[in-house]
Amino acid sequence: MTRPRSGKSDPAISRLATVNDMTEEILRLESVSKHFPIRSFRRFGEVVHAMDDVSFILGKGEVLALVGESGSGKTTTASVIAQLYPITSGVIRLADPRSPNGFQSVSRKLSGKELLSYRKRVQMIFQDPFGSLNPTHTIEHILSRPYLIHDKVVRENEGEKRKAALKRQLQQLLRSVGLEPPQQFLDKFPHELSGGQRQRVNIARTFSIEPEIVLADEPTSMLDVSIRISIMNMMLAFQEERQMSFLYITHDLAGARYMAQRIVVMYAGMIMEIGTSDEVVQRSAHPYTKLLRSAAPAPEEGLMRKRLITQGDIPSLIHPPSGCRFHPRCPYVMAQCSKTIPPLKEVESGHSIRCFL
Amino acid sequence: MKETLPESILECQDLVAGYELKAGFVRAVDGVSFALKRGEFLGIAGESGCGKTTLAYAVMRLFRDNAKIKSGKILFGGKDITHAPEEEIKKLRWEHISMVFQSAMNALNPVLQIGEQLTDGWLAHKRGEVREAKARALEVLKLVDIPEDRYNAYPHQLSGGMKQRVMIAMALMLQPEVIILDEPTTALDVVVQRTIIEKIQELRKTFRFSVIFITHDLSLLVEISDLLAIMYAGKIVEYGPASEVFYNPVHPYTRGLMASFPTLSGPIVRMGGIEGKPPDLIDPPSGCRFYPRCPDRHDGCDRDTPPLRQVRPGHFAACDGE
Amino acid sequence: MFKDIGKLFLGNKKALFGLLLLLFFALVGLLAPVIAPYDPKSNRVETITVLSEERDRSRTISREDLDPSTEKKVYSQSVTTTYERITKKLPLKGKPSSAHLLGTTHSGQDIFSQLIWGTRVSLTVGLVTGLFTTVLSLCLALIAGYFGGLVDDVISLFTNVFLVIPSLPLMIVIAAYVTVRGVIPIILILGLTSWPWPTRVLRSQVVSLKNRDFVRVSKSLGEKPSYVVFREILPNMISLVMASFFSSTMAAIIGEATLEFIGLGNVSVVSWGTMLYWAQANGALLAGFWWWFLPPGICIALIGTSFALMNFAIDEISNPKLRKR
Amino acid sequence: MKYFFRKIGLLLFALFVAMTLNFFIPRMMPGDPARELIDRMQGIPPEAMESIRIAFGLDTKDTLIVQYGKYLLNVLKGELGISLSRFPTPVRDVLKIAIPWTLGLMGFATILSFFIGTILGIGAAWSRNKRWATLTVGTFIFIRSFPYFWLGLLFIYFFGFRLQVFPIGNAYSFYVQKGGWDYFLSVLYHGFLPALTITVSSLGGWILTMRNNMINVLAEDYITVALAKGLPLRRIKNLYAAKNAMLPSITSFAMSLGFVVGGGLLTEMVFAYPGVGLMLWQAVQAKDYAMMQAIFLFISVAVLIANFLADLAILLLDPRVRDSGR
Repeated sequence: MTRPRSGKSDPAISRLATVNDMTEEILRLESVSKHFPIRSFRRFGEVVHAMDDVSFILGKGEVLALVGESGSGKTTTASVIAQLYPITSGVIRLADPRSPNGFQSVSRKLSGKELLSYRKRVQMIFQDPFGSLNPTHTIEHILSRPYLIHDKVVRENEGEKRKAALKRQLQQLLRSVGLEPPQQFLDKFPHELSGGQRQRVNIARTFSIEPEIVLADEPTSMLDVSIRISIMNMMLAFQEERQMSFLYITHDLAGARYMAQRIVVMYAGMIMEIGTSDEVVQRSAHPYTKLLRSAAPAPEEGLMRKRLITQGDIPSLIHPPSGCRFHPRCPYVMAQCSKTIPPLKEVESGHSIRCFL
Repeated sequence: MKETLPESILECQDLVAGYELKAGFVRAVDGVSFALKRGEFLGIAGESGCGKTTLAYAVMRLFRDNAKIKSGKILFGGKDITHAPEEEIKKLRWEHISMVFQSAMNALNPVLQIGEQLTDGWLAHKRGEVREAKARALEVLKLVDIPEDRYNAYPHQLSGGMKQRVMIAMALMLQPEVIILDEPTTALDVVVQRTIIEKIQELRKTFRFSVIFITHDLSLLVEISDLLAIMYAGKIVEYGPASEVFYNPVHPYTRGLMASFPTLSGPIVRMGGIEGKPPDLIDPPSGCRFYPRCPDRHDGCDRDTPPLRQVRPGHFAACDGE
Repeated sequence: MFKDIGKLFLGNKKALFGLLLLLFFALVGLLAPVIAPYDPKSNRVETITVLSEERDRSRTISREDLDPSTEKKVYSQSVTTTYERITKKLPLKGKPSSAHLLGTTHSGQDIFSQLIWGTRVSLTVGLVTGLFTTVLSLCLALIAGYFGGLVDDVISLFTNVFLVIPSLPLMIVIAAYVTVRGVIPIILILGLTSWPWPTRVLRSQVVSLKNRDFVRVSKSLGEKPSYVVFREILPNMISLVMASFFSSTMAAIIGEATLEFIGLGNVSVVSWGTMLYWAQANGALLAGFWWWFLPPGICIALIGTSFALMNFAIDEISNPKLRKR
Repeated sequence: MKYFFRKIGLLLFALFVAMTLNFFIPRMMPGDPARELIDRMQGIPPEAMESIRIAFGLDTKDTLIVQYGKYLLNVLKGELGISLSRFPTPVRDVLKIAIPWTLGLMGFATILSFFIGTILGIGAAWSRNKRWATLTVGTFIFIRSFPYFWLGLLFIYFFGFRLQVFPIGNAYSFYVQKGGWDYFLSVLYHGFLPALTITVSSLGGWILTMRNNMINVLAEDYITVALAKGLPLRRIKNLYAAKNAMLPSITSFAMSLGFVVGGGLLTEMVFAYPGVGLMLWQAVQAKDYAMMQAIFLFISVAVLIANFLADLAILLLDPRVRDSGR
């Protein structure tokens, strides 16, 4: 196991080489929508349009970043893929070699065995390192659960007891996320760890199942800037080593570029732009991406840059703007923008935007 | 920077402040000195728990409960206010130094209208009548691009970005010489964050007040500050003109911070960040406090506390390494 | 976690004092037969004295008396004893004296003994009712909070409604209809009228815990609902469950005293409530017999205070803002 | 507005539940106490028997549902049956005499203790490291643990019996003419001890609630902002801290009202104060079931309405509720 700091190959750079030779797809969303009904008598029948017509493909071994501000629907996207809620319409296809047509289609809420085997393949990392560990359990207990639920305790030899085998695996796991010496961490409670350490435990728990797809929902946004990069490196190292597919959700365009081969930009529940990281960041085509790009701090580009100016806030998702959802804030707004929703069109090969421009 | 410059409006000299706990005194701010000139923009960066918020509260003398200033001096306009009586401080606050707090969500009283919260400070400082107060409030709301009709709104009727702009308007009410901004944009989205920062810059240029901007996100500060101070474990470890600190960082901690945020342009470079966690401030390590995490440490780092030394004109760093 | 709570609890002066107070009363209740000098229900004291004893009138050794294990010979002595049995009636409405620390009742029972025995009944009723109420409301809260939806709506609606229907008059009406008088009906009545408040408090915590990330994580890891409820959610509610157990118990002790004072309990049971009932019924107050009605009230208040202090401590432990700084 | 309608809905539903309970409790009990009562009343004149039957809805051939419907209708019309202990006076007429006393005594005492408790709670939180604050809170926690009726007994003993400065029963002196200044003074004089009992017993609860809310609010950022603005401390205490701390306190005022009213009933019993509480006690002693149930219904209605008013007060005080209808 390579630790992030000592890494022989540099995952961030090596992934640049693999940008376009995406071989197999593992997950595909086909115009998936998620509407949350409002539980209120007066507003009966109204819904929150958290996700509308979202389609994208995740390749095997690929890191795909989902970028957007709060309320853009990025967390909802991860949650529906993780089967935390059923989707409203559309279909989620997960590659499945055992199935006759090569994939498993999910359009309703799974349950029982089906759900368990789905979850074995798709796992989520949550944003809040403080909230995602149960304060009443020890790290040992927390980390041993995935092994017990998914029956992953492996005995080295006949003589080894199950308990000892589990302990050995846990120690190995902690070492792999850089929490050393492991014995010291096993008996601790979450509140005795720092934010960064907790997030490492979280990530370790997710990886222990060895899922094929990891949905990471802003895993570093609540951490100090100085710790973020090492967590990002660690996830990359894992991903690289096990060839997992990664959906990396963030609001930070620079972080997305660092992690991912391709970027999906979402706004108010819809995909605005999708393309390779460099295309999206360096040659942003959608006005919203341009706005994000110009708002992000980038000291390396010189001090006091000229910015794109917009006004207004993120729109209500109960009554989303007609036509393009970005039109009320768009500096290049045209007449047709408020009437019809622009389709996702390709500007270059593999680079599409939802804009009339 | 020990010598007092005549035009410096706010100055801290060897300030020690923190919290009295059962386990001992937490030296959250430990020997901090800086001088802020009129109209200057000082950025203070450091990870959470480095004492930057305590520093802001100490300067405002806003300590409650077990927090206190242990030693050192705070000078405002050349006058020592470290132990000035509460009545005097009360007059100083808001009139001369105001502050924008971290969480705009909780910084506004939910049951009072925006207008009332804007005017009550003004009235408390006896600047005039209610009618004039309202006129002034509408004026500052306009400065931060908030429509007049929001004067009678309650905080929950505003979005996060608007609340933060109201807080800035509130800080501007009495035209103070210094405004302290404590992580004013942390909870906000990138686009809103940018709007707020641009607004602050614009207002500063118009009204020539000084700003102390505190954040953990160094990448923000570099673009907007004149002066940059990097804080670690209660101490300022590097201090100097922003571009100087950014292009020629000296302290290993500063360099670590610089290597902590990926860039938007240029080749994707593998970065290291900073491993480990900050020390316990009740019982800090001897010598340089960054020593346990420092990649360039050498013998002696754990013995002597390196003083701030000038590496280039106006650029100081507390490290004796190369 | 349990250890931590325990440590914090014992480290808190208020909690410790409350706990000691409760333990004191529990001990009194447990040792009532030893401590109480008289039978609390009887106004007679029987003393048996030996008038004369004649020893060695006969001496027998029989086969049956041989101890089989040791095979030693056991001798039995025959003693003829002459007793005198004196049945003394206790004074009626006696003032406190060295023989009767708190005097006697109108029919001559020892009040101090009643107080000791009353501790047993009052404390038991309180604790059992507290437990019953807490378990009932915890179940409702977990069901409503965890499953949500219609179940939650229905349970919440009824909780809110019963919360505002005054419970004491309801208790009185129910108790008046119950033809069986005794401790168990009282426990049931108290339990069935006091569930809404703890249910509401516990439910809102279940809901907030359910939306915490660690619960979502454990669901997405594939944990079963029973594990999520009992191992993820429940352990985080210990302090609140404890708090509602303490308040329910405290309310039950006062409630029991109240019902009995009105005469809706079994007045022949000796408890603090019935003591007050008899004191009131016999005009102890207007005769100035403070020793009859003051002590039961003070005991109730002391137990109440002990629970209040423990609750206060739990508040401080779970909400650091309330701690003294 | 949504909030308002929701509260109205809750009020009506709660009333319905109270009436339903009232109907079903006697019918669900083992041993059928109502029937037992009829048996017990064998000696009375047949017309009286008849009216009891009618009052209870017993002895009719109607199904339970029809009986229930008739009962609801009767209650809505204000027909509460006939009092057994004061036969043949209708329960309604007996209640009419008692209600003003209870409303007066309890309304006054509750509002008084809520205000004093809230003010003390604000003070106790504001200067919580001071000795007097700790002492006040501690004292009232102890007092709160006494049953209301016992505290009443204590007051009677000391002020009525020992010191003989206050009367120990009734709501006014029989020697004064009704109406007029003397009568008013006499009412105040007689009401003092019961009111004191209710106030003192319930004070602890309000102090504690308000103190805890206030301490939570004092830790909020907007308090720090207010301090930073250099506002006068009085303004911070009242408009920034107390006003916010009041909101949950009013909600719990509504919740605890039922409890206080219960305590108030007991206080009336102890002081032989001619209100609803004493009447309830007499009804219990006399097994006057119609009376008991009518009193339960009346108290429920009163508490529900008070609750509703508290909810409206929140509507006035909290702009967030006004807007979102939470």
